[in-house]
Amino acid sequence: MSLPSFLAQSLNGLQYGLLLFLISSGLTLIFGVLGVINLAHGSLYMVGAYVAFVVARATGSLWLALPVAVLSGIVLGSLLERFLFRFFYKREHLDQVLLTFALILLFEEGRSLSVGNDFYSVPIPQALNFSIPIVEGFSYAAYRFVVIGVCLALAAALFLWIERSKMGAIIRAAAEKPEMVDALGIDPRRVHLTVFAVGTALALTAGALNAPLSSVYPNMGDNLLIISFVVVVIGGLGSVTGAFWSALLIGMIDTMGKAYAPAVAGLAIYVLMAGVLLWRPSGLFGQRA
Amino acid sequence: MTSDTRLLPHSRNGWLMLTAGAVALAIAPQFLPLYYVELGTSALIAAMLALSMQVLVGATGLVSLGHGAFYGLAAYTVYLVSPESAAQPMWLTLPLAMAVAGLAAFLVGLLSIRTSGFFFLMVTLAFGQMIFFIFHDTKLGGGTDGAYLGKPLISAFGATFDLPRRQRPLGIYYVALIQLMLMYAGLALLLKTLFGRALEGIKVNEHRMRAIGYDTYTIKLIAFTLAGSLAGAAGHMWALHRGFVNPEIVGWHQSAEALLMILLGGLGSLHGPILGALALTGLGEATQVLTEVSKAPYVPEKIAALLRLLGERKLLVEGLVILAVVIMLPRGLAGIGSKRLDKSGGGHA
Amino acid sequence: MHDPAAARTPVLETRDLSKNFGGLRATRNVSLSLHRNELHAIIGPNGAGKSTLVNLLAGEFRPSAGTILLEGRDVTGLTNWRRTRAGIARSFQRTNIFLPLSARENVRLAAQAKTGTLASLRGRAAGAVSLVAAADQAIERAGLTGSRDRIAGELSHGEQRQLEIAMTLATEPGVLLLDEPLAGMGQEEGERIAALLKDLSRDHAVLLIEHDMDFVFKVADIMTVLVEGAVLATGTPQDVRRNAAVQAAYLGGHA
Amino acid sequence: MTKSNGASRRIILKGGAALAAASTVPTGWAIAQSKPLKVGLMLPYSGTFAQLGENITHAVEMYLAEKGGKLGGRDVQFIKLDDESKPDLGPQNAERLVKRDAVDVLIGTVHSGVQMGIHKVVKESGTLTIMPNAGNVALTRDLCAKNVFRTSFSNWQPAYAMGVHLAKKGVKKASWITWDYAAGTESGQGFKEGLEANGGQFVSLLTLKFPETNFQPLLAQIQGLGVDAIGAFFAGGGAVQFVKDYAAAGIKVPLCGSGFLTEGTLGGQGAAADGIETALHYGDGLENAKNTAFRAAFKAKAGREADVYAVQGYDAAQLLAAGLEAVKGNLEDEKTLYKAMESAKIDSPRGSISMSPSHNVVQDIYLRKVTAGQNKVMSTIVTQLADPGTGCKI
Repeated sequence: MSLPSFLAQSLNGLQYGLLLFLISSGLTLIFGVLGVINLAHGSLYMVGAYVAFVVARATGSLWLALPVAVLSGIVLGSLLERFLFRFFYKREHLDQVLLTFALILLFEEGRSLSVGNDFYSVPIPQALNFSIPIVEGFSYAAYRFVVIGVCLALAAALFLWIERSKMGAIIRAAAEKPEMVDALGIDPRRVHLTVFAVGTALALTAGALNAPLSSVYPNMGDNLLIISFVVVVIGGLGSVTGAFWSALLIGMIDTMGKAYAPAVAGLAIYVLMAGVLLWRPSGLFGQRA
Repeated sequence: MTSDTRLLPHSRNGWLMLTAGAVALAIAPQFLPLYYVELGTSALIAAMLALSMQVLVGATGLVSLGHGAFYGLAAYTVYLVSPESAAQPMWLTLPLAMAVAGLAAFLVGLLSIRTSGFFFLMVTLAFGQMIFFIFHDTKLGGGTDGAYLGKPLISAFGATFDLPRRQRPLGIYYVALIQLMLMYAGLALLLKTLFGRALEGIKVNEHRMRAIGYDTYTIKLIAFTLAGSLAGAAGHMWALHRGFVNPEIVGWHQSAEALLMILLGGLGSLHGPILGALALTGLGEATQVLTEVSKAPYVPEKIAALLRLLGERKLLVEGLVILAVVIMLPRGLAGIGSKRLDKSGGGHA
Repeated sequence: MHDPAAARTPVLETRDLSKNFGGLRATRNVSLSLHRNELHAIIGPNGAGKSTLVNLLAGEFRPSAGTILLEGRDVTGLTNWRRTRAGIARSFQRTNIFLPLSARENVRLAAQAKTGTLASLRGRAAGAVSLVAAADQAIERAGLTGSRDRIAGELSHGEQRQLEIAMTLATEPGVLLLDEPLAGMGQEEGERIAALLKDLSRDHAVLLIEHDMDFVFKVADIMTVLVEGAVLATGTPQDVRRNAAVQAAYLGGHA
Repeated sequence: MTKSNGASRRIILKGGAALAAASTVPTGWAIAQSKPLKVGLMLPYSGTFAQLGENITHAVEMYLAEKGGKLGGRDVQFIKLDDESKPDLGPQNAERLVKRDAVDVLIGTVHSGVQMGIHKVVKESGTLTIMPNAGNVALTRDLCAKNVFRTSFSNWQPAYAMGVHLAKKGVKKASWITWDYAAGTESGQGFKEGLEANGGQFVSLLTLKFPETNFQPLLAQIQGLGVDAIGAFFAGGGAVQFVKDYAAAGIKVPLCGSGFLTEGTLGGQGAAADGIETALHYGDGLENAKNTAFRAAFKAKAGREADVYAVQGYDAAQLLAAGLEAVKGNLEDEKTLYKAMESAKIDSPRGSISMSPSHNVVQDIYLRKVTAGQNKVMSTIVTQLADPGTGCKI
């Protein structure tokens, strides 16, 4: 292992970790505040990627695709919350599992009916279609730096919102004690709607942002769903800070594993999760078990 | 008296219906083409897996996503001891598969039962995926494409039960059916013991169980191990039925599917998972029927187009059915027809 | 009144028991003795660490320092269910019962706990006549016989509190830890519970946590005042009532 | 960017000719003759491999039409089944065709895990089966069966030829990069054998989990390997992504691979694929009369250009026809049937092909180079290359 290649791998790990953060922060918020285990979160990521693809194909501009994905996320999240999830908060967790499982199937079929089953690549915007050499014999696509930048900016905005706004205070309280939402004098329905919409928008944004790097294909959210749950669990349910550090940790471990110990790379994150949970049963930043 | 568990039928009529169902399953193959018999065997195996999972989900309140791994592990155990060239007798492979699955469940349980709720779900998922990677990423079990094995011989007490080639699927069907019935009966007896009551107590309020002096860790570990070895019986049956193992049968999707069957069938009864398994298998077949129906001459073109669409879209139908069940039948399929009970479910007092 | 004779061995004793949560010292060097045939009440303002103390005694929390002795045996390291089997039973401040089960089934489960995990695999629930008898006895003592076949979730609040006590009794404990058994009860129900507690203290060591001062002074044999996790005073109700420190810190109006 | 053809996704029965209503009561062999031959097409019609399944289907139907709707004198009825590329459903789907629909012949499939399930079922039932794509080597090696044939390739074949080509060109050291699944590692093995047999050195096998597309951790290592060339096996969308990422990473080591790396993916790969050398049994600009006619006919039927999958499907139908004609449609005469198929010399759009003793296709492997958006055939690396077929006993 040489130092330059290690640096290059670290950059890979960082970028992957930040992407995981965008997905898992929404997951952890929705779980923390609404108590819903949303298995369809990976499908939301998939929807975001396809939105980017469809918009970019129609208009030729990925720059337009990103805001469209964010808006679609807010709208989709609000609709789902208002007309479906709202009626399931008081139901058992397992009913929510069943509901969101059904949603996975419906999202996938909807995607198949409307866009088809083929693998599509999404072109990187022309202005960014170049590479920056970072070490001898290995360059980094400029767009990847953009992804890193946007992810960091979104993370910062999310932290500000949660740490500084009144809604954020409620969200933090609710992540520790869900009963708190009712006690803090804001219409809980508004809190639920907002959190669900934001979480959904984050997932769609992640999908759209990553589409030029991952391409779009059926069931593309499946793998990320599981790994995002791992991130959420290691970070601690409901903790956005926890999700951030745990996403970076997983991104690094997964990347380094693939690079330097491919035989055990698949196992590494699961071993890590089992280890963390046996050591700290409520995750690294978790408040409740 | 209130000593009967609520997972079993509460009335004589309930038991009668259950018996009628068992009889129907027993005689059905006599009237069905061979292919449907084999499909039936698949459904019975799925039912065994779901039933074994009900020990955790419905009886103890433990939701595991690693359960399918024990099922797959058992099938791979059969592969390892019963190669294609040298099939072994079932009296050897079945106990062995169950023992290996049970042992694995015991070890996984030792560590994971310390956690609870969603964390338990994730830890069991992690351990299940570790088992998956053993078979997916190493040469131990034939790698990603899977491998063939010698279907265990149906034999006991020195006598081998063999049928002419065409009849063999029938024999396998009955082996699966008998195992499913034994599993149901055994679990019914278990639930009627004091231990069964303790499981129910844990499901309802584990914290209180500890406070009144129950060693809930050991109780849950026993249930987890037992469920794992029963899943092993189901996995063994898959190997016996298919003669083929593939890493997919170890993956977490198996657990998710079994959970789906339980939820569809109903959490509140021991026979719910069996209903769920049969329904879900039937659903896959039903979509094919839709395609057939759409071709009938008297069907209006618009309806035919809709039927064709649904017939081609198995997952769409599955998704819509599940959505309908979760919205309209909060107690699962097993809840249909039984009197509406209040949330406390005290109909048997 | 009754004198806590130092000569008798306490049923339950704590020595310098402390519990820290992060920087918060919830329990500080608490030394207590509980005796059979004695109702020992713990009083103190909100946040004085009363519930923490019960949780320490019941094995719910692990103490940061100090020891707990049951009949002279060190039980500090035992987990909650082992303590219950050893003879320390507790009720909860917030009702904690098996809501979907009948009252009788709740108590029967408690009576069954002693059977042991492996033995329970052999015993048919329907045939466990002795457990049902034990349960009915506890229910009777808690005064709940009339409602024993009703679903716990449908009982009135007062009945649920009685059920809590019946469940603790069914584990056949030597020590009863009762965490605010009166919480949310009316006057009349309170009277009934007072009589019950008196009755229970005849054959158990009872530790009672209660907010209602009138009630406490009526039923307690011994009182301990906790303030900020530490023992401010211990003694008979009269002693405590006269204690200047207690008056200054807490009792005020009751003097 | 590939384009889907939505309309062709339907799974419907399309008989070569309408089932003649039985007016008389024929007996014995005559019944078999008057009944149409049922051919099951178990292929992916949904999911990632849907287009491969469609192209194979088009080609099979096209050949039948050329033959006037009859093979070996019998009408043909197709029964299509979407296998969804799900290996755990493989055995059940195969049984659906073999047992419920009682097909006489099964053509399928694309995914090698699913093929394992089919193989298990047809080995037991004895149903004549032709593999139009899946390349797992074991099926024509130690797991081979007398009733199972393959008209596509074994994973070993193209990669072996690539290894041969590199070594002959003077490459000393090379590594292989692929998904960690059977097709990937088997092709890696072929590459290694081809390279080492001609004096090259195989350095390492780099893998990532199928079907992940986060190639960055692998790409960042390549410079440190000290190799003269990198060979790769990826297919479909993964191949598009890999080639683009490889180019974006600015790696100086030249990339080559098994032909699937640039097959049907050039539209998505664009300039990133320029100059990549691959080895495959088919390519663009292959000049023979058969190929020209085939491509024109395929375009007319399917509305898009033919590809290697279409060729493989077309040859599956040709091989079936060779067998059926020898027995005049009577599948009961297995001995003659298999003998005819084993010894068939088929004029394929890819050149002439035949069957190896283990029932795998014997074919020329071409060197292709990506030039102006095409996989231009440059030369033949190995003529009539046969898979070793190790361990096969038929």
